[in-house]
Order: sequence, then structure tokens, then C-alpha cells
Amino acid sequence: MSSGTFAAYRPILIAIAALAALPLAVPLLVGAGLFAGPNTFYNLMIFILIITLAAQGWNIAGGYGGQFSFGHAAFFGTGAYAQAVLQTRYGVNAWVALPLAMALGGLVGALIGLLAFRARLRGSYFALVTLAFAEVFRILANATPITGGAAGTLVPLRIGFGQMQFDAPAAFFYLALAFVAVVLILNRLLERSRFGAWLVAVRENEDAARALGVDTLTVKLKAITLSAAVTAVAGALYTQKFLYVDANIAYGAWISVEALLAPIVGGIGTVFGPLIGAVALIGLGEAAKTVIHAAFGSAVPGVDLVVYGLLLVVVIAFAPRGLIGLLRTRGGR
Amino acid sequence: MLEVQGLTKRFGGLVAVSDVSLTVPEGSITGLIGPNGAGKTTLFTLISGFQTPSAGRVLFAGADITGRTPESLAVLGIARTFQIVQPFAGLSVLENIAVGAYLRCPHRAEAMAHAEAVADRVGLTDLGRPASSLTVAGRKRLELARALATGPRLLLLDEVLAGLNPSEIRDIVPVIRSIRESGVTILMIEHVMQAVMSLCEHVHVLANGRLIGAGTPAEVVGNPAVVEAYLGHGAAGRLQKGASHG
Amino acid sequence: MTAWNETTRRSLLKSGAAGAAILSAPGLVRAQAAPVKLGILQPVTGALAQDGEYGRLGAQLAIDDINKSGGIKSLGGAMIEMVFGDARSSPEAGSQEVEKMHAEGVSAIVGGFASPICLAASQAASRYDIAYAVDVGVSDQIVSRGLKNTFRFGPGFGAVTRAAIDNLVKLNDAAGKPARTVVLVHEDGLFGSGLAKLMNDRLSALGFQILETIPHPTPARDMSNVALRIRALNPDIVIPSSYYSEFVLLARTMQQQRIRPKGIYAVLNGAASNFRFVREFPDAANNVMDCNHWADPRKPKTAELRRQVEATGRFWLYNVPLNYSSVRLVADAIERSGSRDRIKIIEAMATSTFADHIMPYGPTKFENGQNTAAAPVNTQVQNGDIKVIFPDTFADAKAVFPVTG
Amino acid sequence: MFRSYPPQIVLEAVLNGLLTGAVYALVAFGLTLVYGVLHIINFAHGAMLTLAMFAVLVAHIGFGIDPYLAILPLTPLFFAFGYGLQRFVISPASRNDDGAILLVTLGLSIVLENLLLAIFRSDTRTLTLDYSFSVVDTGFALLSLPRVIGFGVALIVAAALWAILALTDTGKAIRAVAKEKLGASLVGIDVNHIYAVTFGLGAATLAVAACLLMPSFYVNPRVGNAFVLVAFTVVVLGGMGSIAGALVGGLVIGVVESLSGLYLGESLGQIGIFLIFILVLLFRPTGLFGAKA
Repeated sequence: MSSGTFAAYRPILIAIAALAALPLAVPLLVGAGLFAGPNTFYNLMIFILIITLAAQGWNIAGGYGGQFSFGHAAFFGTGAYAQAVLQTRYGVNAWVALPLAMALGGLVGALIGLLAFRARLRGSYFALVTLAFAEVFRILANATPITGGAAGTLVPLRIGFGQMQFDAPAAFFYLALAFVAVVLILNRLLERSRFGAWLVAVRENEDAARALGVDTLTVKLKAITLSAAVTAVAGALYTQKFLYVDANIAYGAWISVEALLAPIVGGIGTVFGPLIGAVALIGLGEAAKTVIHAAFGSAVPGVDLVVYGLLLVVVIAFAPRGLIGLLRTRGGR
Repeated sequence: MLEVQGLTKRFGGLVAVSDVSLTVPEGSITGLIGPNGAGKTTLFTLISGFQTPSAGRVLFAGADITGRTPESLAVLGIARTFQIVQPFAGLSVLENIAVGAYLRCPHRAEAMAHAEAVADRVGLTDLGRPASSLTVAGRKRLELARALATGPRLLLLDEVLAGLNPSEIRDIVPVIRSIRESGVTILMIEHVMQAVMSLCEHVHVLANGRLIGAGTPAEVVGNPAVVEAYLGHGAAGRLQKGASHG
Repeated sequence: MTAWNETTRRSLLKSGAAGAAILSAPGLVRAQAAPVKLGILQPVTGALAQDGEYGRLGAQLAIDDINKSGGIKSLGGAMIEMVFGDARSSPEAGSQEVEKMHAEGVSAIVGGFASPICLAASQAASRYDIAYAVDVGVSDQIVSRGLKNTFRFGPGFGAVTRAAIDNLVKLNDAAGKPARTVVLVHEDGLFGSGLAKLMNDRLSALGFQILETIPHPTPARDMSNVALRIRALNPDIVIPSSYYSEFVLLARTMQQQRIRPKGIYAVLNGAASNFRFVREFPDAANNVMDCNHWADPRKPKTAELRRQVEATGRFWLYNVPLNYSSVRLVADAIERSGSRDRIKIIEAMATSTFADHIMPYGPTKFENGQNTAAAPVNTQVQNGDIKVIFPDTFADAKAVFPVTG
Repeated sequence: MFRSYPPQIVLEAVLNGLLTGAVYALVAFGLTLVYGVLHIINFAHGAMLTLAMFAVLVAHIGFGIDPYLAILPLTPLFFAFGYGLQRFVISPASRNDDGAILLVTLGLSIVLENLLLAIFRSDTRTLTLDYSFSVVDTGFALLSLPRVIGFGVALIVAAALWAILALTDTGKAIRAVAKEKLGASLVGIDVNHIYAVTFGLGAATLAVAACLLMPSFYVNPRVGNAFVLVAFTVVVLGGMGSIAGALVGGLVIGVVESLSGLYLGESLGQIGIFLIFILVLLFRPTGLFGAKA
């Protein structure tokens, strides 16, 4: 049994090790012309990892639990604003602010979950109510003084480990990777736990789950809380990376879309789905931009995004169970 | 074990279950039969907590459980199967059963071991395949296995034999009997009379939401009111005539 | 990290053998000088695509002009090569483009347009000591962070608001104080809200009565109710600060509802300084005033540039002269530093007294990255043209105020 | 905080709300129809509206066709476009799987928006027509003529959609598929065809909406986004799948937005819409006109 346990985590450990070793390959990647320079690589990877984390959060409630949210911006934004406001207004250290941001995000998740799940909202109805909450947050954040209103909140640039601001981009890469790695392992733990089994049962069939003794309300609430907390960490990391948030960044629809897009493209309800999806989507967007730019110049705007959109449709058409499904099918042959 | 007292359920003006009282003795296999639309499944949903009755009470092991949620009833030891099987289609057979097993075994290793044991008991093999790939008979067994994995004291079976061919029925009847022998009380809705005759000690007959007869299977089959409920007014008389001629 | 930087630098040098030769031996013949790479960052897709497009146009025109007149002479006539980056209307895409520009070896970066993009991009550029010239980005946070590499050529909204208020008072005094009551209409984002707050504080102190402050979202689907409230309040002056589309809706509705205040005095408004608006809504646009970025009408280059822009079927927007001038400012710094070295360019920027731009500022003077010489002007739509009415030094027309009839 | 307004202002605000609400309803018809039948949220709805508005622009500038006359060619054109899109792109690419449809429509919206950006560039354009500034003088209020026409046509479109659904064989098939896809396919209805027809109807209503909007609104490659969220609200309020619900929902939302804008300010007033949205979802998720789930 214990060898079985290790086997379950082996791919994750390998993936984490591979990601951690990626910087070693940077000269090759740059040499091959895939990246203009090492920091281009790091900057892109950091953004991919932040989106991965937001998507991993979404995947807990949406992928494993089947509770499709269109409003994970509500959690991302709470994390991002908490990280910024706690530092600038209350003088909290960045490392202390991060767990607080996570907790606040989780709290918001629990509250929205409580309202939505008690009202027995499912499917599109749940999706739309989360979307509406995110919009309300966006409008409020744009108008309230504590968030800096429309001017947003700027975190002062003070490079130093104590401020969670690093001179070397690789440091932030490893910080973001550490969070992604923890959630990868957490997801596998979840898959192999009672809570995880019940969560999936809720996704598959709520009535059948209830008949088997699953307290579906509690399970869903726990899931959305955990989901929100993870996505809030992504928001907090965004703040630390860009040192500025405003209402459209924090609570904008863009992040809700990214958070759900990555797992669906990668493989919904799987450990690696969000990571694979985020790498593919953002990588694809960057690649389209670079290739189109190199081939046709940048005189006509939007062509790269047209290509990106078409590729997205093609990926869906040929990878019904997400890219991870595609990998598995190919591997099986 | 289970006692239903004056249970009534109205949907708007329609009375689906009307003043039904019955008892299921501990350790028995009790049958619930009746024509389609008689309210059998509604009665099950009331007992298992999926709907709250308009009137009446449900007692389990002497305690009033009326209006309690299905999940809390499962914890108390009441498990049910669904007439229309509801497998977790995205999961493997073993994972399906494990969901039930987790109720009493919080840890994965125990739950998996328990699930495998239950699968073995109901005769399910090849546990790694997706539940969606099972045949009808396989799905019925899975439904049964999942419920059984929750470690129930009372099992509510809603037409587990429907849709099976005679040889499949022959295979599954001993399984149900062995479940009872392990100490689980069973209340089953069933249309396959041959199985009811061989399994049940006691049978209740429901028609138009009302209890119209009860007794041993043999007594019930001989009850003209029951025959009429199934075959229409006057059928009992015609049948008897036919019997005397034949 | 240093190892990687070293590698990049080396591979960059290798990538152009001619470039390497020039670097090691400056002063070779002009034709062989390697180009100076200049990063142009604009959001040409997404919500801000319109502004980004015009910003890029201005930068392109400046680069063409510089190259036509012999490039950077102190670098052996090196041409300027545009390294364009689409900021996709988001800060993270903006900073990613800065990383790419760094890897491509740009000497400086111009642009950003929106404040959030400018904030993120200039910060990313600061890691590599790349001079970053903000083209528009009016948030005063941009120049309050102590970043040595960040310069803003145009005025921030603090300066714009001050000028707008001063000029309004002058305008009103000159006309015999016909106006006393004001309604503020503003978009609820960074610039509109910031302006409204400052306006509210100062205008009251100057004896104006603010009847109401009406924020609206962008995009707004309907401005009828705003018009309705203006009609009910019947102010002497309406001060709108909105993006293009919303002001078009408002102006159109006001015309329909026959709301004619003594003046529409826009501040940093997207439409009142846009010839598309003037052409498509000549009646609604007529006599609308705007306190905004605007090119100096008396410089011959302004008219020439405007003709060039209009010849391509585009309209004359402030993004064009601002970017044109910002690029020329950076080119001047490179010229004076005589170097591609980023630090030297930053130093040259900081001490810049550049006057050969087409904005109505006079020579630049940077304090903490802000060009203290920068100021907005007041324009007014007069009979199908946009004229400068304030300050007098740059004016090419007299103000029509109060508007009658 | 609350300011009191003379009754006339309030009345005018209500009228404005009704006129705007009619446009919301027009945009929401397609969304609610597609939701009701395919049970999916069409993310490309906003981009399709933008496309239709550019089509009106091209018809006017390129061919001199008045926006109102453009209804005649554009409605069938967009029906065909919507039909083809669903039949030959969305359905095959998504295999009618919910999650996949979401992504495919999202992908299409990115393609459409940026295609329009590449072709027409980012400028905001408006049409100036003889009647753009015409008003209907009701005696107590001046109402914009194009908006009044929009209101009337919205009612006609609602009636036409209702008639199509209630009276024609195709309409009956659509309703059958909406209720029970499997059952409908068993009785010989070509479900894929019905899906495509529904999508086509949705696109056709967008074409009408675009023709009515252009005389009083503007167009740029992102303009459709302004209407999508509010159209969702209308659909939820009216009950997903209900045409009458979308009409009433649109008008209600229009009036609520108008009044909350009047009293809370246009910015914060937007919260009014979303709060209603949330409250409806929490307490009556089937909407005003939705059948009980």
C-alpha cells in the first residue's frame, strides 16, 4: 500500500523537479530562439504560475466539485487587495499579509458559498451568481477609499527578501512554484481522501451522494472555501509581482475567465489540468504574438489574438477531455 | 426496525401517498408492491428523507426520523438504491463503492479494502473500469454495492431487479438473501413477483397512494383487491373463472 | 543571474557583427552604424486599442522623421529601430513586453498610455535601468515612486486640474463672471474620479457652486439620465471628463434635449479634442471647450504632422503629438549622451532641456521624473476646427464664452 | 444621499429606462433562446452583436442602406450566419459538451472581436443620419426618435419570436428540444438542426438589435461587451428561456438602472442591477417567468 502511495505522488514530484530545474534549460531555450532572454522566460513563467494557482483554486470547486464559477475574480481580487492594502495602510509585512490575504479570500468564498449553496444554486445559476458577486466587488472596490478607489493601490518598490520583492526574477519564480507545488500535492491528497471522494460524488450526482451519507452542503462549502483561498493566494502573488492593483485588475472578468479556462483546456478535475492548461493557453498566446509579429510585423493589431482564438477552438475540437486527456490517449497507444 | 405511521404526501392537489402505515420488522425482507404510479417510490423518498411528508411520522429503531436529511439518515444506518440507477459515471466501479464505504471508514486504505470486500459480496469484478461502461445488470449490482458499503442497518431497495433477464435475476437473488443473513433489514419495491415470492416474508401493497393489502406473498396474491388494483376492476373475478375452467 | 546577462549580451553582440564593430570603434561611417533600438509600448488590442493605435502612429512618425534627417548623429548616424510591443490593455502584458524589449536590447522605452500599464511597465524597465518615457499616463503615482528611469513628458492630473481651474477662472472673469454654478460629469476610473475630487475641492473655494458630481461607468450604455439631471439642475457650466464614447452619447443627448449651458468645459476629455467627434457631430461639438494635452498650433511641424496623419485617413488626436514629442525627447537624450548605454541615457534624460517638440511646453525640465514645464492647454471647437484658446502664448483663437443662442 | 427630484424628472427617467430596457430585451432575446434550448451560455453573443453593428455600418457607408432598411437584408444574413456557426463550427468542435461549448464560444468571441479590430481598427464610429437628432415631443418629455422606434420594434420582435415558437412547426420542435432533447430526437426531430435554427434566430435578433442601436449609439470592436452582462441579468430576471420574460426583464432592468442611476449615480447605480440579479438568483432562480425547475 505504501509503495502505491508513493506511486501516486511520483508524477507530481517529477513535475515539480522538472519545473524547478527549468532555469537550467533557459540558456538552451534562449539559444533556440524560443525566448528573447532569460528574464522574458522568468516573467512569462511567473505569470503562468500565478494563473496556474488561480486555476488550481478554481479546479477544486469547479473541477472536482462541479461547481462552475464565473466569478473567481471575487477571490483573486480579495487576495490581491488584501495583500496590497494590508501592507500600505496597516504596515503589515508582506509575508504576514499573504496568509491573511489567503484567509480573507477563503472567508469571501465561504460567504458566497453559504448564500449560493443554501439557495441550492447549481450549474449556470451558480455560475451567474458568482459572476454578479465579482461585479459588485469590482464596482465597490472602484468607489471605496480603503482600496484607493479608482486610483488603485500602489505597493512601494522596496526590493528585499523581507518585503517579498526580489532582485533576481528566479527568486519569485521559485516562490510561485512553491505555492503551485504545494497545491499540486494538496490536490493529490484531496483525490485520495474521503473529502475528495465525496466532493467528486457531489459533482457526479448530488442525490446519489446524499443517499450515501454525504453532507453535500458542507462538502461544497469546504470546497469553495479552499478554492477561494488558493485563488486568493494567486491574487496576493500578483500584487507582489506587479506592486499595483486596481478594481479592473483585481476583480475584472479577465481573471475569472483565465481561472476557468486553464483547467478546462488542461483537463478538468485533474491534478495537472490547471498547470497544463495555463502553460498551453498563455504559451499559445505568447507564441501567436511572437510568430505573427515576426511574420507579418505588428502593423495590423489583433491578428495574433484571432490566431489564438482559432487555436483555442481547434484545441477543444481535438482534445475532448482536455490536453491531459490527449496526452493520456497518446501515451496509451 | 422501521415504522411508518399515517404518512401522507401531497403535491398541490394531488395526493401521492395517503395515510400509509406499515412496519418492517428487524431482520426481515419486506416487500412493497403495487401498480405503476401507486406511490411506492414517493414513499421511499419520504422514508429516506429526500422529501418531507405532508403528514405522518417515520420511526427508525424507535426514534422519530421524520424530516431528517438523507445524509443524516445514512449515518443512522438507512441506505437506499434508486429505481433509475445513478452511478457516478466519471468514476471507476471501485471508486463508486468507496464513496459509500467512506461513511464508516474515514481513511483511504480501509475504505478501499471495505469497498473491495463489498464488491466481492455482490459479485462485481474488474473494479478499475469506469462505471459508465457497466451493463444494466452491472449497474444494478453497483447500486446495491454502494448502498451496502455505507454499512446500513436498513436497506431500501427500489426495483433492483427491474430490467434484468431471468438468469441475471437468478444470480442476484441469493446476493440479496445473503445481505439479509448478514443482519441487514431490507424493504424492497419490486415488480418481479417471482423474486418477491422467493425473498419476502411480508408484503405490503400500495395502489393510488393507499395501502390496500398486506400479508405473506401468497396471501397477497390471493387477495382480490390486490389483483383488481393490478389488472383493473373485475379482473379478480375473471381470473378465478379462468382458473376454474383451466 | 549575472552569468545569464553576460550570455545575452554576448549573443546580442554576436547577432550583428556590424553592431559589434561599431560599438568597439565608434565614429565609423554612417551607413554602417547599427541601429538604436527604441521600445514603443502601446495597447493596440483590448479596451484601450484606440488610444494605443494613435500613440503608435505618433511614435512611428517621429522615428521616420529622425531617421530621414540622419539618425543619431553622435552615434555615427545610427538609425532608430522601433521594437513594438502590444500591451494588450493590461499591466502584465505590458511588463512582459518590457522584458522582451530588454532582451532585444532596446536603449529606451516610450509609451504605455494608461496609468496601470505605465506603472507596471516602468517598474519592469527600472530593473534594467532602461529609460522609460511615459506618453500619457496621468496618474501622479507614476512619478512618485522614486524610480530613476521613469520620466513623464506630459502633465499629470494634478497639473491638469490646476491649469483647468485657473483657466476657467480667467475665462469667466474675462467674460464678466457669467458662470457660477457647475455640474461635474466624470468617468469613474482613475483619471475621471481623481479629477473630480480635485475639482470639487478647489472650485468651491473659488466661489463656484458645484450643484452635483455625476460619476458614470465606462462603457456606459446610456447617458440620458445624466442629461436629464443636467437639465433639471440647469448649471451655467458642465464639466465632463470622460472617454470618447460616453461623451459622444452625452453631447448627442444634450443636443437632443436642447440643453444649452453657457459652456461645456471638458477636462482631459476623450472626445472634445478628437476630430472624429468634430466631423461626425459638428453641431453637438461646436463651442465645446477642453483642457487637455494638445499640440502647439503655432509650430509649423504641428500642421505638417497633422496633414501627414490626416493623409492616412486618421484623425488628429493628442496621442499623436504626445508620442511624437516623447520619442523625439528620448532621441535627443540619446544624441546628447552619445551612447547606447542605458544609464547614460537616463542621465541625459534627467538633465534634458529639450525644446524641439511640438507640445506647448517650452524646454523640458525634469524633477523626480516629471517634466515641470508640461502643461495642458484649453481648446475649443470652433466651426469645425479645434482651436487653442488658452494660455494666450499658444492661442490661435479667442474663446467663445458664454455661448449664446 | 437621496436627492428628491420633481415628478417630471422621475417620469422621464422611467421613460428613458423603458427605451433603454427595450434594447436590453432585444439583445437578451437571442441569449435566452439559446440558453433555453441548448442550455449553454453563449460567450460569443456580445461579439456577434458587435459584428452586426459593423455590418450596419458597412451597409450604410458602403452601400448607402439606411440602418432601418438594413434589417431586411441583415436579419436573414445573420440567421444564416448563426445557423452555420452552430452547425459547422460550435457543434462539431464541442460535440455538444457544455464545458466545450463555453470554450468554443469564448474562442469565437476572441476571434470575432479581433478580426473586427484588424479590419476596422479601434476607432469608435457613429452614424449621423437625418433623424439621429430627431425627437418625439410628448408634451412633457423629449424622446429620441431612434430610441422610440427601437422600443416599438423590440415589441414586434418579441411578438414575432413568440409567434414562431408557438405557431410554427419549427417553433414547436424548438420547444420540444428545449424540454426534452432525447424525447424529441426519438420522435424524429433533428436536434442538431434545431440547435442551429435556434442559434440562427438568436443571431437574427442581434441583427435587428444592431440596426436599431446604430442610429443612436456608437460602434467599436468591443462595443458588444457593454451589453452582455446586462443581457445576462435580463435573462436571469425573466427566466432562462422565456421570451416574454426577457421582454419584461429588459424593461424592468432598464427602469431599475435608470432610477438607481438617478438616485445613486450612474456608477454605483450599476450595483442596483447586480443586487437584483443576486437576489433573484437566491430567492427565485427560475426568474419572473421561468417554469419551476
